[in-house]
Amino acid sequence: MKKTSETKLDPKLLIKIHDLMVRGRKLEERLIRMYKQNDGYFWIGGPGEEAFNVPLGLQVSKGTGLDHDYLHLHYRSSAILLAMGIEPLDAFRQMKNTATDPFSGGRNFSNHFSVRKWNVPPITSTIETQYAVAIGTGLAQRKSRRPNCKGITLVNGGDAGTAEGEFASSLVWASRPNEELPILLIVTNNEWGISTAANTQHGERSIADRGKAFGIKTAVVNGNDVEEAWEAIRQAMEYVRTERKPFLMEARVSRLYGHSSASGANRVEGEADCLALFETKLEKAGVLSRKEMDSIHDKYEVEMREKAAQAKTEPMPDPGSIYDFTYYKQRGKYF
Amino acid sequence: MKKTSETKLDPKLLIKIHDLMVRGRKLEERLIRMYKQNDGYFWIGGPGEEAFNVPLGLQVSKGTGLDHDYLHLHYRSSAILLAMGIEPLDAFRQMKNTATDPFSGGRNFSNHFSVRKWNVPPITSTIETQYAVAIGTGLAQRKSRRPNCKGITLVNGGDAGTAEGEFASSLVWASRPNEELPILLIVTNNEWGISTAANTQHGERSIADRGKAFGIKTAVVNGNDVEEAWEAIRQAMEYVRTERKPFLMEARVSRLYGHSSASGANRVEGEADCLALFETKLEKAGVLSRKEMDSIHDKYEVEMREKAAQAKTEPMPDPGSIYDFTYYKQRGKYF
Amino acid sequence: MANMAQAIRMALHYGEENLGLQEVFGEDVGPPLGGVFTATQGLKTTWNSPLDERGIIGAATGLGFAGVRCVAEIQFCDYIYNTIDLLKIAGNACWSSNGDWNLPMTVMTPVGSGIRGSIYHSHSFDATATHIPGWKIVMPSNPLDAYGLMIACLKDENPTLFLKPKALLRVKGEDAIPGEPGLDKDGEKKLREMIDAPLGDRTKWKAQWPKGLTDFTVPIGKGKTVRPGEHLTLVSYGRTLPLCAMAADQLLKEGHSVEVIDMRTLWPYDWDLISQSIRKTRRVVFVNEETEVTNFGEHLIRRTVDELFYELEARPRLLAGKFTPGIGLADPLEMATQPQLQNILEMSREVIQERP
Amino acid sequence: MANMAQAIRMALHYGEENLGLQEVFGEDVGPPLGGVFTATQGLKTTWNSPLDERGIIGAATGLGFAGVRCVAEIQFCDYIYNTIDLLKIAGNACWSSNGDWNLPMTVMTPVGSGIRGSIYHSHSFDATATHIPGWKIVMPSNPLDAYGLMIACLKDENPTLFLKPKALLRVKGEDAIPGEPGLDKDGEKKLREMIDAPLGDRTKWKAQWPKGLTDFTVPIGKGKTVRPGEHLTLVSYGRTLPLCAMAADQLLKEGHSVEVIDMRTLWPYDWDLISQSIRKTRRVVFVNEETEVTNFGEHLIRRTVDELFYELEARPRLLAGKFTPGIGLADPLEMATQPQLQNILEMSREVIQERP
Ligand SMILES: Cc1ncc(C[n+]2csc(CCOP(=O)(O)OP(=O)(O)O)c2C)c(N)n1
Ligand SMILES: Cc1ncc(C[n+]2csc(CCOP(=O)(O)OP(=O)(O)O)c2C)c(N)n1
Ligand SMILES: [Mg+2]
Ligand SMILES: [Mg+2]
Repeated sequence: MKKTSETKLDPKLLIKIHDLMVRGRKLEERLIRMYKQNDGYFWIGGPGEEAFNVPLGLQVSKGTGLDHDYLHLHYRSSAILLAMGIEPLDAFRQMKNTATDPFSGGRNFSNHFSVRKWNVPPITSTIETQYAVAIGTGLAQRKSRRPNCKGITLVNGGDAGTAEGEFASSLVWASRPNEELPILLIVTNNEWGISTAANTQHGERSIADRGKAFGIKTAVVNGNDVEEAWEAIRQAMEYVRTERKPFLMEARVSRLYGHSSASGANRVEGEADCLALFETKLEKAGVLSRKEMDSIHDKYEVEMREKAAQAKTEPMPDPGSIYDFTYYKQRGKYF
Repeated sequence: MKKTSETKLDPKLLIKIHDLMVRGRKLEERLIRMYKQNDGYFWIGGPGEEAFNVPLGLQVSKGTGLDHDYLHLHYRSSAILLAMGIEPLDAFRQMKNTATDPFSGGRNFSNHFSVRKWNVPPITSTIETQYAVAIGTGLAQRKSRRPNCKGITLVNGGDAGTAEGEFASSLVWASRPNEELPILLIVTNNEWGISTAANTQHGERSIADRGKAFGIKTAVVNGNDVEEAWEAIRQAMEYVRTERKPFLMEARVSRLYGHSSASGANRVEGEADCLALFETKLEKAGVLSRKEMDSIHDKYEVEMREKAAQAKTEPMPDPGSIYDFTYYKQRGKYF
Repeated sequence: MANMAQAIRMALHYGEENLGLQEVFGEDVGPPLGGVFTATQGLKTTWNSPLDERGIIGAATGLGFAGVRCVAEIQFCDYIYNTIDLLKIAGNACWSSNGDWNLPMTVMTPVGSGIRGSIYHSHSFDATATHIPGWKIVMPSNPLDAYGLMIACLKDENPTLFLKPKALLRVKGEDAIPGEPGLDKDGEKKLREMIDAPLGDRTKWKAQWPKGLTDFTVPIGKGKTVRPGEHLTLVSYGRTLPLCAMAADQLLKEGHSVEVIDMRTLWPYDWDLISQSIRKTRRVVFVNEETEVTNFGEHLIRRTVDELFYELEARPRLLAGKFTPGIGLADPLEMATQPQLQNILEMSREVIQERP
Repeated sequence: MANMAQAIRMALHYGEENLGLQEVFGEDVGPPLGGVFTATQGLKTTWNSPLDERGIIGAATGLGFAGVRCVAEIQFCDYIYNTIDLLKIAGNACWSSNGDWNLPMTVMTPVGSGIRGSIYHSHSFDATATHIPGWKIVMPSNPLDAYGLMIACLKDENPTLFLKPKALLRVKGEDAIPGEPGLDKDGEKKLREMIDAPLGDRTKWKAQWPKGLTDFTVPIGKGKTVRPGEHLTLVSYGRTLPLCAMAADQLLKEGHSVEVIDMRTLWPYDWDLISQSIRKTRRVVFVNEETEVTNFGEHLIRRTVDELFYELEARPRLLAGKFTPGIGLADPLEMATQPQLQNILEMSREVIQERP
């Protein structure tokens, strides 16, 4: 296998990305299936964002503490975390809200991850608040205080959410003179906020433009194109990591199964499917054959079916645990 | 008297503006004096903004209801309201928090006006919330709902306050496609937020730039220059009034007595004084002589002294009135 | 019978036609969705706002100042908690201008548990709301009251807050809303066809509003006795109200006569009704699903103690949501956190049987 | 003796040197002002933030996640009301991750009336704060406690909220802070010269911190009996605490022995101390200056009634701020709205004399 003119990245990497994209898609589709089979109360997730999210997850400096990256994510980020190495079984546990769910112990919605060992604070459903919180890890890593810090802060969220004040706050705080913050601000623009079309709400030419007044570097990226996304993320991360300054990236992505289970979680017509596009490209470039790819699909179909089945057998949380961890290490009713 | 090459506006108008500027300055200085003489608990106000605020107040379409302008003001707006016609005595009443204070009945700080008959909702101390509220009167006057509406919405506030989310909200809401709002968004930039210098906080080249991403027309104006301010306001108002679209204007102004009485309310060295600048210009252009201007100063000095003295004689609010007007027209304890 | 979402919709329609309602807006409030709980489908003046709660409350306030009557929605009350300063400002507009301004505006928002909403879609707002002066706050427990309370809000000259118990929005009423088309299954089907947006393409759909809708108003400040009784008073509102009524029915079979009061208005509330009942039964439990510390029910207990202490034969009690940072998603967690029928029965029995 | 602002400053300095405190920030918190109440003058790690309370709370939360210990200030608690959602999120971080994350962060903010702050600089925050699970909330009434409680906050592994009673910030203490230089007038002057920023140009000024400052800690969750008594318990905190103590002294002269408890921590609070006192005196008044409806004192009354009903000899009472949309500026308005010494005396006498 060799790098062809059709592709820019190393074929090994392309295969790895493809593998993760398929696995990520199967994971989401299984979560949806679980919801539809009454094995969970609610689904929301990121099918359609794999071409952007897998390259992102693979390029994160993963670890604990300030010299690694902090990730303030929203509810469409499963492919990022899968690329970083979470176990699909754990995602199913959260969907089934079992006591074994390592992200929230059966307390939170599916795709609301929390991974302390990788600097991923709990995902909150509250739109855009993560952009305010990201300021804080950005401050912790800023050049004026920690000149040799190697980690950066990443935050992502949707297009509609940029109407909230926290998005503006993140631009203001990230660009203070001599106190710039090393944050990669990401907006995944799928042109919808639930049922509301972006073109009825946004007077901006592009959301990324909002960074310009602050002197923040910006880019608009086709999030359906793996290689474009990889390269854009690579450059932006490098800029943030070395310059210790903010970067605002808008990624145009698809919302393949609608907003959430509240709108049915059915496959939507007419949205570009980044996985299909990538597979066409890989096949054309001779990186993978249809047959090879089919067998990858099959493999992960089985994996997800089996792991979801396992999650279903696990115990529910104990009602006596409701007060646990209101405070650190505290258990039981404390007042 | 004739229009000279030194001045662009009609001398009659210049004289009127000068008269109001002096009167406004004397009003603020008397308020400060009252504070210092223990005839009030707190002073905050707008000395130094007269060259911008008087032209603004004179050009407002004053009246009640949607076909007149709504004004969402902050605590440095006395000269706007003086130009519109408020009585200095009433400002002294509020400083002295008498029962006769028509703006708040002795309940609110000085320079926290409220004039329903002129579409001026109560001024709140909470920085920037007026930009959120302005969205509402802007909506009421928008073209898509009221094509023949003649009124527009004005809102003003300081530079530091633009870091709050409501400032961004006002840009977002004012620029929705086909639902643009007829709002003149004003930022009076005095380069300070209390003790905090603007250059430590703002990554923006200019605050007005923040409108550009939204396709909002913008201007940066020398708010210390009466004629420049008059013309800029005139053009912006005309644009908003006829096009029914937002306009973002940043006015560079001075803070002549510091932030408030909390920082002493003493005259600050080194800030340009728009009144002095204007008087030099008027004298040079032969519009008014120093002597004429001195007598105007004297006249208003006397006016303010007398009116402040009167306010001091008036009764305090009745403690039994604390529940009054929790609801419209309600009096006394209601629960 | 209409369900509560339909009732609200009909009241808003009546408001558009007869009470000067001109703007109904919020996130996903307009077409095509008509609200995440369908409460604004088919209306004439709805539109989708930016995803910005602070903008929404500010916009409603400004519309109120402009004299343009509006209903603004916050999609879930969990998302209203970044606007408390603005709600305080709306609540003080009349007072701080010493009566010069008034502010007619209505905010509505779904509250409470019961749909497995987990940490960010299950919280309540009554504790925080009742702590903000200047608002009138209502919360229906059935479609008819929902209709009548919304009409009352639309007529009021002050800021009004309409809390929608989300667990009850799809529940049908027992009492007919004047004007709704027939109260049997056929009537229900007809109503659905008339005013529920169809699945699929909605671009051409228009609601057919029932013709005979009326001015039926539930006055703000008036509660309602929904079960008469002698031995205990249960005071509640919203989701837990029907549970209290069920508990009363069950307890009656056990020989306990329990009076149930639906507050309907949380502020300013019907203290006459509540206090007269407590004077009679001498025992009271306040039930709501808000987190229990600094809870509105604690205010009601304080007032009870203040005014009726020496008439009580048992401790006045509160049954409310547990003081946890969220309501856990898993069934055992939600059940253990939020008051359920069983808890109401148990506490009722305890209070009835309590002897000093 | 140090005043409370100086005490806080010294505790923060101690924290910077010994407890890993790395970021002290907020509006006008850094040089030249060092806080609108001077509580952060001369410190090493202070800086001025943008004028954005939501950013400030978000920043503090992120710093907590990063393990960087911070104290974030909201300039007046009146301006914290747009951040309640963020405070809820900080409060649920540990719980919603089922114990994985913890969040060491401290927010401090001046609260309450007493400086003629009018509508937007006089409100309190204890009602809203105690309704948010996951936080520990403290409020000193004197400089020594302010020092010790701040040290406790800086050591805690959870979100802590430090409420500063603004009327007491310039009041000197009666008890020495270990390490402060001399407790007479001379010592006070010396302390001022050492750690109060001078008038005029401050660019060259550096604080001279007392050398002997210690780890003196007031444990979170521990109240204090500041006056022992037999006939009535007054429970309070913050601005009204010294008034309660003065009332007790006055009442003693009238022959009434009144116990006064300073809660110091609002959540989780010292119920042992409070309940033991009420068991003894059988009469209690809770005093605070927050608006009175859905007030934290009502929670305390609920708990009192729940656990001690049959031991009470008089109604448990609340004395709090009147339920008005603001605190009016004029003297007669503030006096009539907020609890004053006279009101405490009157209610105390009433409760002591109350007979069924
Ligand atoms: C503060 C807040 N307001 C409202 C909601 C309800 N809500 C959940 S997702 C959503 C739309 C988000 O759209 P966008 O930001 O574009 O992200 P997307 O879901 O499209 O990825 C809304 C309104 C919420 N979760 N939080
Ligand atoms: C929401 C809010 N936060 C903080 C304050 C305290 N405060 C009053 S004025 C001010 C500075 C405002 O600066 P700027 O917006 O530039 O207006 P200026 O006073 O300079 O005209 C601050 C922080 C407030 N009033 N409201
Ligand atoms: Mg979107
Ligand atoms: Mg300024």
